[in-house]
Amino acid sequence: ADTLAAVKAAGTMKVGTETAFAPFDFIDAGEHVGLNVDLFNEIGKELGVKIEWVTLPWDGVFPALEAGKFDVVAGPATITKKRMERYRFTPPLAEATIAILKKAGDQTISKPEDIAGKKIGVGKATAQLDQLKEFSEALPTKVDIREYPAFTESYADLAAGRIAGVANSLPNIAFVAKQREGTFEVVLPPFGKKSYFGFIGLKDADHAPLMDAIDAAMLKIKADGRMATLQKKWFGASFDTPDSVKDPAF
Amino acid sequence: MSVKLFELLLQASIYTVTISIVSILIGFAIAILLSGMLLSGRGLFVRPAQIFISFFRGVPLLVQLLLIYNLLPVIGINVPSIVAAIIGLSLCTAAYQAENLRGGFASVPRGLVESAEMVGLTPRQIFRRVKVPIALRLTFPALVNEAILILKASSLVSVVGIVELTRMAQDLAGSTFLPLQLFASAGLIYLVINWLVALAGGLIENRLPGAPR
Amino acid sequence: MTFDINVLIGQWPAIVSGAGVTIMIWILGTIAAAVIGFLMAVARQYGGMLIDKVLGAVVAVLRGTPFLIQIFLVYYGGPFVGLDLDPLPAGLIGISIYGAAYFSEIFRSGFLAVPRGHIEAGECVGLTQGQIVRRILLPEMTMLVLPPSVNMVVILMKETAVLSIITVPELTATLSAIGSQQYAFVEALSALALFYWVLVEVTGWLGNLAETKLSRFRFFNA
Amino acid sequence: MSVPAIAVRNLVKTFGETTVLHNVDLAIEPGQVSCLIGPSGSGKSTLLRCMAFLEEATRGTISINGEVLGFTEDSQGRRERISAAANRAIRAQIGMVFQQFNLWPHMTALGNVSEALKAVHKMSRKDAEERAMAQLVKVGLEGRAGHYPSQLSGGQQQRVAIARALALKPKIMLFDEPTSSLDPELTGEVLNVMRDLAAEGMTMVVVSHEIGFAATVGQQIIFLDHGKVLFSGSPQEVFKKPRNLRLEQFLDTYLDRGASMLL
Amino acid sequence: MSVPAIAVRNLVKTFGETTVLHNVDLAIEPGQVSCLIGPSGSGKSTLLRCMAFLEEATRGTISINGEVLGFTEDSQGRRERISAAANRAIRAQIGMVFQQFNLWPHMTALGNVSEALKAVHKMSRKDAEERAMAQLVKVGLEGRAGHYPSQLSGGQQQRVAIARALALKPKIMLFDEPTSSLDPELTGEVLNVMRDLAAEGMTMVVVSHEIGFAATVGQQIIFLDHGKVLFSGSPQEVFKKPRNLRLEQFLDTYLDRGASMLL
Ligand SMILES: Nc1ncnc2c1ncn2[C@@H]1O[C@H](COP(=O)(O)OP(=O)(O)OP(=O)(O)O)[C@@H](O)[C@H]1O
Ligand SMILES: Nc1ncnc2c1ncn2[C@@H]1O[C@H](COP(=O)(O)OP(=O)(O)OP(=O)(O)O)[C@@H](O)[C@H]1O
Ligand SMILES: [Mg+2]
Ligand SMILES: [Mg+2]
Repeated sequence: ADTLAAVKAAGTMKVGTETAFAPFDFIDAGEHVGLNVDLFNEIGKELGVKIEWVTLPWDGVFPALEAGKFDVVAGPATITKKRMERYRFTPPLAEATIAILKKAGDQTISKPEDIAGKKIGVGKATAQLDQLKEFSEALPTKVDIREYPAFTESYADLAAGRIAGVANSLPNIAFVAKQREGTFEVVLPPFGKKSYFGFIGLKDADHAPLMDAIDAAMLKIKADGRMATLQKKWFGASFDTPDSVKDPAF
Repeated sequence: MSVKLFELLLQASIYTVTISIVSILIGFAIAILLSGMLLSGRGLFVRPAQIFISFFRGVPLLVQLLLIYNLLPVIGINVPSIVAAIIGLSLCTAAYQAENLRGGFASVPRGLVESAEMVGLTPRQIFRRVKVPIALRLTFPALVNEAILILKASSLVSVVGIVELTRMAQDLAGSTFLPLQLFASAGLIYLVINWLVALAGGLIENRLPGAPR
Repeated sequence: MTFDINVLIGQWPAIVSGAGVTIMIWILGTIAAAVIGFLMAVARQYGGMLIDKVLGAVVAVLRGTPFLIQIFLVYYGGPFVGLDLDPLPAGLIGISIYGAAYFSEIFRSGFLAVPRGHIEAGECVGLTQGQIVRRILLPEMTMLVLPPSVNMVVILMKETAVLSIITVPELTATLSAIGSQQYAFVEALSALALFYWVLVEVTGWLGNLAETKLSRFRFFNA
Repeated sequence: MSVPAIAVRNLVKTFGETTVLHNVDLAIEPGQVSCLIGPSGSGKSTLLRCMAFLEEATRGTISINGEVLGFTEDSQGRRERISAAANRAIRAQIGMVFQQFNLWPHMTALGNVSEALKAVHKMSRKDAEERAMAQLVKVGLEGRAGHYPSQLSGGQQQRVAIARALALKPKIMLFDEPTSSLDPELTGEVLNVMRDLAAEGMTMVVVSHEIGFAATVGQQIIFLDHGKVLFSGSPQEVFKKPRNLRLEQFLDTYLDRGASMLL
Repeated sequence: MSVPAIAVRNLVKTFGETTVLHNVDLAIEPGQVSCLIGPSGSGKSTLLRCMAFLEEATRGTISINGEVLGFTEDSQGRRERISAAANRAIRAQIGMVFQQFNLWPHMTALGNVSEALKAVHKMSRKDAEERAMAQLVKVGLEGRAGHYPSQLSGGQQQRVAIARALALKPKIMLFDEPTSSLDPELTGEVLNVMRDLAAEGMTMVVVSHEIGFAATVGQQIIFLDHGKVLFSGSPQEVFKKPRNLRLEQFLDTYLDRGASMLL
């Protein structure tokens, strides 16, 4: 069945996500807020439907997507080659290029290359891990890479002093540093190849019209400047993102 | 950490408590049935009960929940999150409680069953009126234990979209980046809930009439 | 629904190593938990009021809070109070202590179920307290504590999955990493379920075997 | 001759290798008090339990008022099990008082006595409790109706057990060592209750070490030794002129022990 | 006068609010058989258990052959606990047979009797089992050595319990109703065993409801009522001319019951 038709008929589009991915999706004072919430509201307006959120831990998101519990996944996720084999990505909504978060006042790291030989945390099985590995190869002494099940734990270990920094996408760590000013600090500039965040949907024929419609809506939102406004609101700066990613760097 | 965050945790813990309590009660009813099947001595009843216990004790609860939540819709039953959570927890705790009860039934003094046979009670009446109350008395501490385990295991129902205590702590840690404070607070709330459960268990246990010698 | 088993087959070395870590932590942790739990039960029984109260409070905290939260606080909070453990030892110690709290309660209920008179008979023929514990209490409570102990062994096995949060490379961490790298969540979870289910079946089978072998410790009430 | 209340025919009971009852043949006459005596381990409890079909005999049959209980056996020794419902119906004529009382710990004295009236006889709660209370009054326990077994003394528990059995108005009562753990004063109380029953014409089989009771109340004495019935007859035959050497020897030790100070 | 085998001095025992033993003073003479009689709940078992330090007395002392067991007490009433090892050494002189037998259910009859020989006396398995077997033969249970308690009749269990205590060759034996589950014949046998022991100079304290037994075997009769020693003296004094009203009353119920057929 055509999912787009079903969504329009129902008047609501269900969006699945995890609410522990600030600043895209998070809980602030008990409310689900973030870039995704604002952006999907705009997409909903374009499609003429209301948005209904389903929040799950990341483990449960994809089985539920396949089971039809919702129509699309917000997330977002870094667009990678392997992931594109299984799922369909929307146009990018933010840059995912990697940068370093360090402890506030740490004089030993002032530019990305300073992490050579140091212990750096990164999320296990993430696109950021691949980027960090590639960057590390190019340094005189390799980075001592520590993998964490989720970034929350790597930030905890950075605070505890077990590691010297965390490598993650710039939008995420910029938010962390803002939240815990005086504890953490971002090391600029970002490094490595450019990569981008996209929303995720199913590749099958049933979902193609819906995904096409979302793509079109997002490009429209980007073209008329609403996207840049939202990026400013949540990241403090806007990004220059391509209209689509056909051949990701990783 | 602000008072607001603690309030959010407390609100989330309402899910933890209600889902757990409902599941434990439903699970108990199923467990009685299962242990009765196990003890019936008839293959027709014993095998299915064994398979049930093997599955629900063997497969991680997380996977059970995902199956109930995501597979039932495939065969046309669309279960809301809260129902999926309660079904999952109930079936899982039923498997564990059935094993506990089996031990309790095996410990009912044989003479008490014989005296029931002598006054003419049917096997079913003996089960309901003699064995169940005595086995319950014998296994009550184990049942309270199971209740505490389920209260803690209920954190897994977040996988079907319910933001209970642990999930709320994780979500809040994901935006405030204060995981130690949030987890310590969540731990404290669990401790208080479980302490109350143990306290209530102790009170009920003392009210249960007559322990067998 | 997408289901591509090759995703997993390609990663078999990582999976085998994850399974190995899980089994190692599970077995060592369970043995340590049972031994520590037994000693705690003995200490509570014979160590006097104060030890009983203190250990009772420790057990209440360990049983009253989720393992996930305990291990997170100890591992990530530890360095702030000068306790800096590596993931593997932290995980092993964590499982052992968490399990010990439960085992101590199982053994304690076992002790209480042994009729006082049997202990007194031992005292009267001059057995020492150690001999009474070893030769009378332990064998007499065997059948009573066996089923809850098997339950506990199963529960501890599943708790090892929590150790992924402190970066222990056990099977759940390994498989969910494979899952999220390639977005093959269904495959990863299926493999995980199958693995734990097999381990639980083996445990249950060993438990039944033990019940049969030890059935001479099953006493029929007159 | 009338149909015996209990007819034991050629009964054999083995536990694994050990044979505990050897081809026991017995007829318990209705309306009489029969006492089962014999040394420890001779099989008294086992025989009583077989009579109530709490123990499955290995061979032989038990009939209650002419109806076969448990297993039928044909001339070739083929045994066939009787349906559970039929067994329950036959067993309804028998009441048993256990050595350990076996009261249900989760019910009060009144609950213990009224339970079967409600569950088996389908009496209303009110009627059942009225009848149970009447029975408790009979054994002098009206003041303890609301007590749980753990709150009753040994003698009181014993009397509740008797009341529980009697409330069902059985035709036959079986007692297994009803006084072994009671002190002389309590023993007296229990024996009085039994004497009253005997006077009302109840058929009773009593396993007892209390030879005094056997002598005064028993109308038939059955002496069991090593799983065999060595003697069965009236108290006069037993105590005045025992003609069985083994029985004589058994009784001698008793007279030896107790008589000297009483005489 | 010689040192008493057991000296009980001013013993008080309370459970919570209830005082069960009131200032009991007693001297058990070595090589004699002393019988403790009294109604149910009078404190007989409690007194015996205090003598074996299975129960901690609230006040007062117990001495075994002149050595204080459990707690010393000075003139100000300050009590001090004696070391566990010292208590064990003193207690090694005492053997006890419990009312409930307290056999270990996971060991055979032979295992129950040989356990302490192996564990305490460090005898080899073979020697221990030989001596245990000899003891089982003495109580007539050679054929049941391999049985577990659940496979033994009541009387057989009781005899295993006696054998277990005797195998350690204690100087003093405490019996709590040793014959309650025995038939008259076996009671006689057990009595003979006890007579032999007495002849060998064993000191014995026997709690018994069997007044006949007390009368014929006891050399000292102690009558306990409501936790007080109301009478202590020779059997002749007790049974021929009891001068204590309560004692007379207690004995009456017994005579009532058993005498009719013996006379
Ligand atoms: N489950 C069993 N397995 C093996 N032997 C058994 C079992 N139950 C009873 N026996 C044996 O059967 C015999 C008869 O036992 P029973 O209990 O009938 O004796 P009894 O006459 O009632 O003795 P007592 O007066 O001591 O109660 C005993 O020798 C006992 O050892
Ligand atoms: N743990 C206890 N708590 C409270 N009261 C107790 C306890 N143990 C015994 N008693 C009471 O102490 C009194 C004496 O008990 P004991 O067992 O010594 O009596 P006994 O003379 O041996 O009686 P019997 O002949 O019935 O065995 C009884 O009234 C009993 O209820
Ligand atoms: Mg018997
Ligand atoms: Mg007593």
